Amino acid sequence: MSSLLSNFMSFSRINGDSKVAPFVVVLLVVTALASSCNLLMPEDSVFYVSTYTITLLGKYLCYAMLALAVDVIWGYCGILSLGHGAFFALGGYAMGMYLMRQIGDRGVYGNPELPDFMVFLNWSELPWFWQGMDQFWVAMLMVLLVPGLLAYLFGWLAFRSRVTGVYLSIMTQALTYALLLSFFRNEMGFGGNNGLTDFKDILGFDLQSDNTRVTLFIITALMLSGLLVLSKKIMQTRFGKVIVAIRDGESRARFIGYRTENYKVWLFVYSAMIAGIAGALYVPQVGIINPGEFSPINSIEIVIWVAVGGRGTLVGAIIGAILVNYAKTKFTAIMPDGWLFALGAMFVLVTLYLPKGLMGLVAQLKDRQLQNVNNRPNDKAEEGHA
Amino acid sequence: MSILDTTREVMRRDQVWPFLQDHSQDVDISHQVLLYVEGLNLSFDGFKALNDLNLYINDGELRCLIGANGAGKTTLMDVITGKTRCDSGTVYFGQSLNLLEKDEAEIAQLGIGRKFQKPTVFEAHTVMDNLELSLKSNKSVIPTLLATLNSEEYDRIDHVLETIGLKAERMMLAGSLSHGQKQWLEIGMLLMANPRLLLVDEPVAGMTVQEGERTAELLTSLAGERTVVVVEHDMEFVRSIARTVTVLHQGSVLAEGTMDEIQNNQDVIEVYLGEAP
Amino acid sequence: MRYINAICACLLGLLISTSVLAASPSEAQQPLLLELTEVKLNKALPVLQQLETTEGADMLALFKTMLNGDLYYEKETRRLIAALKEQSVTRYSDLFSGEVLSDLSKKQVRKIKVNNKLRGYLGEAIARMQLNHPDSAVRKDAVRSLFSDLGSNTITLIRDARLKEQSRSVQEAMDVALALYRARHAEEATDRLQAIKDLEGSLEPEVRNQLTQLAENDPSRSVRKAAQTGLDKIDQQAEMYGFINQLFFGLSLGSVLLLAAIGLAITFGVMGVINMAHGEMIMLGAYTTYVVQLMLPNMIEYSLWIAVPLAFMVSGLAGILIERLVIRHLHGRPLETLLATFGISLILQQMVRTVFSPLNRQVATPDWMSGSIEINPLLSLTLNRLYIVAFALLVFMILLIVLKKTSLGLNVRAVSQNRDMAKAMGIRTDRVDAMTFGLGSGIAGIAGVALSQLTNVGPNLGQAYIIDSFMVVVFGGVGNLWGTLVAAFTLGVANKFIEPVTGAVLASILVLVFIILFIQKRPKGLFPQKGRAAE
Amino acid sequence: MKIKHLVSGIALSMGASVLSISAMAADTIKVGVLHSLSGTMAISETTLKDTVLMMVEEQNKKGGLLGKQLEAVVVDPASNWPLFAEKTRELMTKDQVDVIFGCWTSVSRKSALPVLEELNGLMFYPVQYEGEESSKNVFYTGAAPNQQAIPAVDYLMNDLGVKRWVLAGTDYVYPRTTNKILEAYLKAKGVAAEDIMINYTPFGHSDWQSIVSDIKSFGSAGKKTAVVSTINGDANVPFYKELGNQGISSEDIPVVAFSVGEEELSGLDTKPLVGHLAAWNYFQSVESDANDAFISQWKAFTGNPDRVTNDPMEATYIGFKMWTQAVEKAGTTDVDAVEQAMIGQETENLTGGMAYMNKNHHLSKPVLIGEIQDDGQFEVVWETEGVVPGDAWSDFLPGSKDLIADWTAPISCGNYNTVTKTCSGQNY
Repeated sequence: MSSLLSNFMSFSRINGDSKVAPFVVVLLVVTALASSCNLLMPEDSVFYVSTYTITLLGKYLCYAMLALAVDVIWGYCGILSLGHGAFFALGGYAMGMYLMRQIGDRGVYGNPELPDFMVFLNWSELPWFWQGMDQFWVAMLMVLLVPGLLAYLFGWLAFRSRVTGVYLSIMTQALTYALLLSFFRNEMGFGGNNGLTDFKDILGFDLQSDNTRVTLFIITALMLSGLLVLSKKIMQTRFGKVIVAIRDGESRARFIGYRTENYKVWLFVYSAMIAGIAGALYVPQVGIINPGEFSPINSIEIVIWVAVGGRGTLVGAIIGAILVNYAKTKFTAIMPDGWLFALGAMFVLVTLYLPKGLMGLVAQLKDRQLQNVNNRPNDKAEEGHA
Repeated sequence: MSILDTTREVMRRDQVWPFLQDHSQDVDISHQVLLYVEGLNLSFDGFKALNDLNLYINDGELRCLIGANGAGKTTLMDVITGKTRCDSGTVYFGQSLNLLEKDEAEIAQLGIGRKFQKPTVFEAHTVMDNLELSLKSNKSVIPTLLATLNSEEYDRIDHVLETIGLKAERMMLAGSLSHGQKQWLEIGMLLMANPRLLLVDEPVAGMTVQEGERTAELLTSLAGERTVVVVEHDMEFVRSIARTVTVLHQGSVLAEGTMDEIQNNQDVIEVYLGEAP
Repeated sequence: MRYINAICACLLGLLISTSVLAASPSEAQQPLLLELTEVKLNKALPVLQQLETTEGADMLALFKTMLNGDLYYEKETRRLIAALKEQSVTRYSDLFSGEVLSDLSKKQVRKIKVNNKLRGYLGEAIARMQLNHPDSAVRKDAVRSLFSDLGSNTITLIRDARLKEQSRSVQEAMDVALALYRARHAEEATDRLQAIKDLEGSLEPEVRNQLTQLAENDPSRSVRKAAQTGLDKIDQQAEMYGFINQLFFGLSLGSVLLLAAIGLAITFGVMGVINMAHGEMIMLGAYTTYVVQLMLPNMIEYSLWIAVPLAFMVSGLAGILIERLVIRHLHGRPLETLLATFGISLILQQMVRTVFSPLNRQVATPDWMSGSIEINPLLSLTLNRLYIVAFALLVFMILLIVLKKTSLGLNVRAVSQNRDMAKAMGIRTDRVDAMTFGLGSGIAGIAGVALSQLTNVGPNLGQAYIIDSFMVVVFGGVGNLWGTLVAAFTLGVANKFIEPVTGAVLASILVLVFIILFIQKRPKGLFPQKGRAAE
Repeated sequence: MKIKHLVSGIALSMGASVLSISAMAADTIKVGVLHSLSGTMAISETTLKDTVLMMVEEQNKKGGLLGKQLEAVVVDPASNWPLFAEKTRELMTKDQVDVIFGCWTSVSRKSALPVLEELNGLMFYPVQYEGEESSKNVFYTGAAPNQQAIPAVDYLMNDLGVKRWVLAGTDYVYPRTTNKILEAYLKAKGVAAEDIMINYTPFGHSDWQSIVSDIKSFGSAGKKTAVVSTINGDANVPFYKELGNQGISSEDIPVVAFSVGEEELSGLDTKPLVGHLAAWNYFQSVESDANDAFISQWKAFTGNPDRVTNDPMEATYIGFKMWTQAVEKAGTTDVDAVEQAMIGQETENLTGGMAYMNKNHHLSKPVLIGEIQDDGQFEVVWETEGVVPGDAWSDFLPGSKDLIADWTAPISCGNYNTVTKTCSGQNY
């Protein structure tokens, strides 16, 4: 753990004043504390963090990763995808299939080959797309490939024929809606409405033991930090600058000689893969994946997390995701019906009065301070990405 | 031909196989003409924007396009740069390169730079980055991902900053520049790519007189090693730079010649200067 | 039996008067009637049969009342009572004397129950009694409803009636009945052949079934052959009518899509505003219908006509409000608008949930909209669908006229084409925007009224249609009403022709995928706007 | 730096929330209620939440349980299936409830199940479902397919002489399984394959034109035809409307539904439905003292004289009663003790007769067939002689015909294979 921390410290030195480094540090510290409090502290201790909280945090971090994925394309390239839930879910399904196969003959029907839902829909043998999913590495490959490929296909079609802006958003929504419908179908062989559930263990570790949960949680945190740093780095390369350039003046970028569609496609694929990873980490922690994840509403909700946090600032997206979901958990507990009102209001108010999200606010406040001190060398450069 | 011969043919040492040749052909200007525009037609539902337009630009010349609004000046540039596809006609860059079958990016990489009517720079980027992005370099994804500025590129940027006089603002966000400065930055971005052909759309719009003059100087200085086509309404400016002037009217060339010839040309007087002396 | 319902529906009014005509109970039937009030549900059938045989047509009023479930009896006197339900209040009257018993309360009476078995029997019995009904249409339906079970006594009844029968159509129906009977029971093959010949040209399902039976297992070869040929003829026709039917289904689905999408075609197409709350505008319209029916329980027949303008106003105002409060502040930021309006849609849904429970609300279908018109036994078009197709086209036309002819339309088009210019011309663009948005939303409201007749009126009503309507508009080409029209009907028909092959679920998926691919090919839809305006 | 504050703020507040819970004392018996109060399922589930609250209140009036007051803990899984797992964990670990009443859809139950088995909780599931499950930690007080579908088919076959069958359902697990069972059952009864038509539609399907016209032509083949509908909630109204409009009356082609109850009917115009059928274990219209008492109590509790009662409510009622009895018998709320005490519990049905909890955690209940009346109530037209024991594993599915559930020693297994004498996949 500590070695990791020091690593990121050293990174932060390289990375100058980027907001990322301190955030990553805070994130990892919180993770370390939470997990050790869960494992080391006795149940009755004041500092004990319940497994419930751990799984909850783990879920938040997965969502945060998803928000990161959306922010990469929306914040930096101006592509508003209302279908990112689809990539999330696909990644989740890939993982789910692996976990399903891990059950082996411990299913209720004791069938060594077939998952239970196939047995009682009396399917004779495993469909081709389930083959090999019992290999962890295959599954992990699928987690990246399936969302990646879908994103590539869709992006290649859409961006090449210059479907942009609102049209694109609506198309992505149609995409996830179509997937929703098709995964509901039992013929698809993904367990229909019930989806995949009742997982037993992953890589031989019991999914229900606290250790496994904490490990998953830590992995999620590391993954999130890693992807956050990576995305930040990418956005600092010339590639990143081109992406932003495309956002602000696509035709200009073309006239300078950039094949903007290729850039968009690859960024889209990258983002989709992040979403896929998020989904894959989400499933073992919540213990079920079903077509509900494809529903357009979910995908739009992701966008609002990013908007709240402040798009174009990777950290903001993550914070937004965590805040909104935390609010959701608390809110639904207090007044269930109120939640939708709150969420709706959040949509309206943020778009109206907080176009740059919380990070925007933070930046403004910081500017004020700096103005008083009136020296602001690199701050503007930072703004460039905001 | 026997198989042996064929193999021999294939194996000849003094030849490179076609798939090994690099296809970035250079512009063939053996006839001094850089740009051929022939029989161009384009209509937006009914309205004929371009009407059998013919235009030849010699290498290294500085050409002014004038004409009333809707004469098709900007549309012409759109067609040349591949922004809009025309209904019929041909556009050749040099002898060999058919621009109509290429898209914006390719055309740009062939060395045709364009400056828009209203300045379009990447507002969220610093002046520096704006120039860096428009560097003449391999623009495909992976190289761009790994690209870093080497010293000589750095010097090039400096040099251009010099030329457009934005050295002091290099770290400023392009968005916070004044209108004139943006115009300059955009020209600067053109220069970075060091193009063969510059299409400049209303460069002095919204500039002060001094700025205008400097622009004029710059453009004239560019002419020679580069070819420059300028669209402008400001007659003074045109007069100050123009050697040859082409008058467009309702999508086709009305007259062509020096400023004086143009001004004495009857139909021009009728349709253009007549309306707006 | 289905015709019976129709008959009863149209005779509900006559009910009391006929019951007045009914002969007062004779000694013979008294004990039976008494028994009827006591007997258990599953033992009631013999009693009724006995009643029919002893009393015949005199029992018409009794049977009809019973079939409608309006037959009650007074607990102590055990005399039979007809209940006449008028929306909220129920009036009772003596079944035979017809005198109105205003003093009776719900407590003092008990219902005489019916179940499907009895309904079935009552239906036939009534049909038998109505073979001599003054109205020829009723006679015809009576005959046809008897096709399914032609007992010997029924046949004799029909035979007698046939002799007296004047009306051509009824005669035909009766002939079919008789021929059916002969085809089934005649000993001589020749008679059966004759019967088959007589049956030719009739498309009744019963005829088809009879022919199939003959074709399969009739002793005589010739009969089998004849039956087979007859069968083939029917099948050919069936195929054709099946196609027409499917086309109609497609069109009606298309009209629903059109209604849902047309409002969007304005807000999205003309103003370029992505209104995710569009579905909720439809929902508001539907709920308006509900409220109207709640307020005027005795005017269900007219409720829709009252609801249409109201719904337009309600949704329209809501739309204007949204535009004023939110959208105008996000001008030129379409994606933000999308998010904001989505938020609004959430709020509206939740509002409806809190105001009128999360349960679906009941919206009654007026009689003139229920049922179907039967072109022939193989092809019948449901009325509500017909009306909705017509309605959709009407709305479309009106909208077209509004946009083309009125000054509002002129302004709208001006603003949509060049906002700044329009401003310069002194058009108050913000006002126009508000009006346009109001118009679009209002029309969504009207769509809601229509949809309330087809599907649930609930908080999720809007959600079900929002994606479809976006698809339609995008597919048709933004800013082009005709495009929307074509798109809606194309998708509707396509969907309905794929459905039988692939099943409903796959059909909708395929249509979606098709649109996605299509948009890649033609990013601006079927009828794109060309030229500089489009840039 | 701001972010640091934010994050640590979150961390702290979460920590706080955890503490506040774990500080709670256990001087009451906690009853968890896990029903969606928002989202699509709220329509059905809020009713059940209120039912549980009503039962708790009544029990407390009687002086509680084991001398302690009952305390209901209500959470909202918001019709979001993963949330069911999360909220179950919350109830078990944070609130430390002794029993949970909850879930409606199968998927929500399947989502909660692993958590229940991990933390050894106790849940009562009050809705009719597809069977094929029996968990140590769940008691199924709703109907299994053999307590709803099969009796309904028997009734149609024997009393209405139905020869041709349309099995129409929404495309999810409950209809799929039920229809598979019915198909096997019908074939076993000698119904030819061409006399069975199976059709699936998406959730909330609203355009029934073609399907209904298919049914119509399928039904006009001279043989008596009936539709066995496992169509889910919202799709029903358009379906029945279309039936009415295309002139299919209940005498021609009766429709027997398994998920249309009083609650659903209260949401729609019953005119086109009159005469169609539904199979349940309970109807509000059944006349019995227990039922009358229950109905009046319900109306009083909700303060709304128009509120109706329905089958899942009775299932909740029975489940709750049995749980209280079992707790009193076991003298503790300890899950294992209560689980054993539950088996063999008897309590009065609202429709008369006694409900009996079998070894497979399913109830023995009577089955009623009702005809829909124009007042939105059901008229009972048929009922089984005595009670039908719920069957966890259908005998008509090849996969499960050898399986039985028996939670008493020596087997004590939810899916005991009588052939291989093995018990697989238990999560404890």
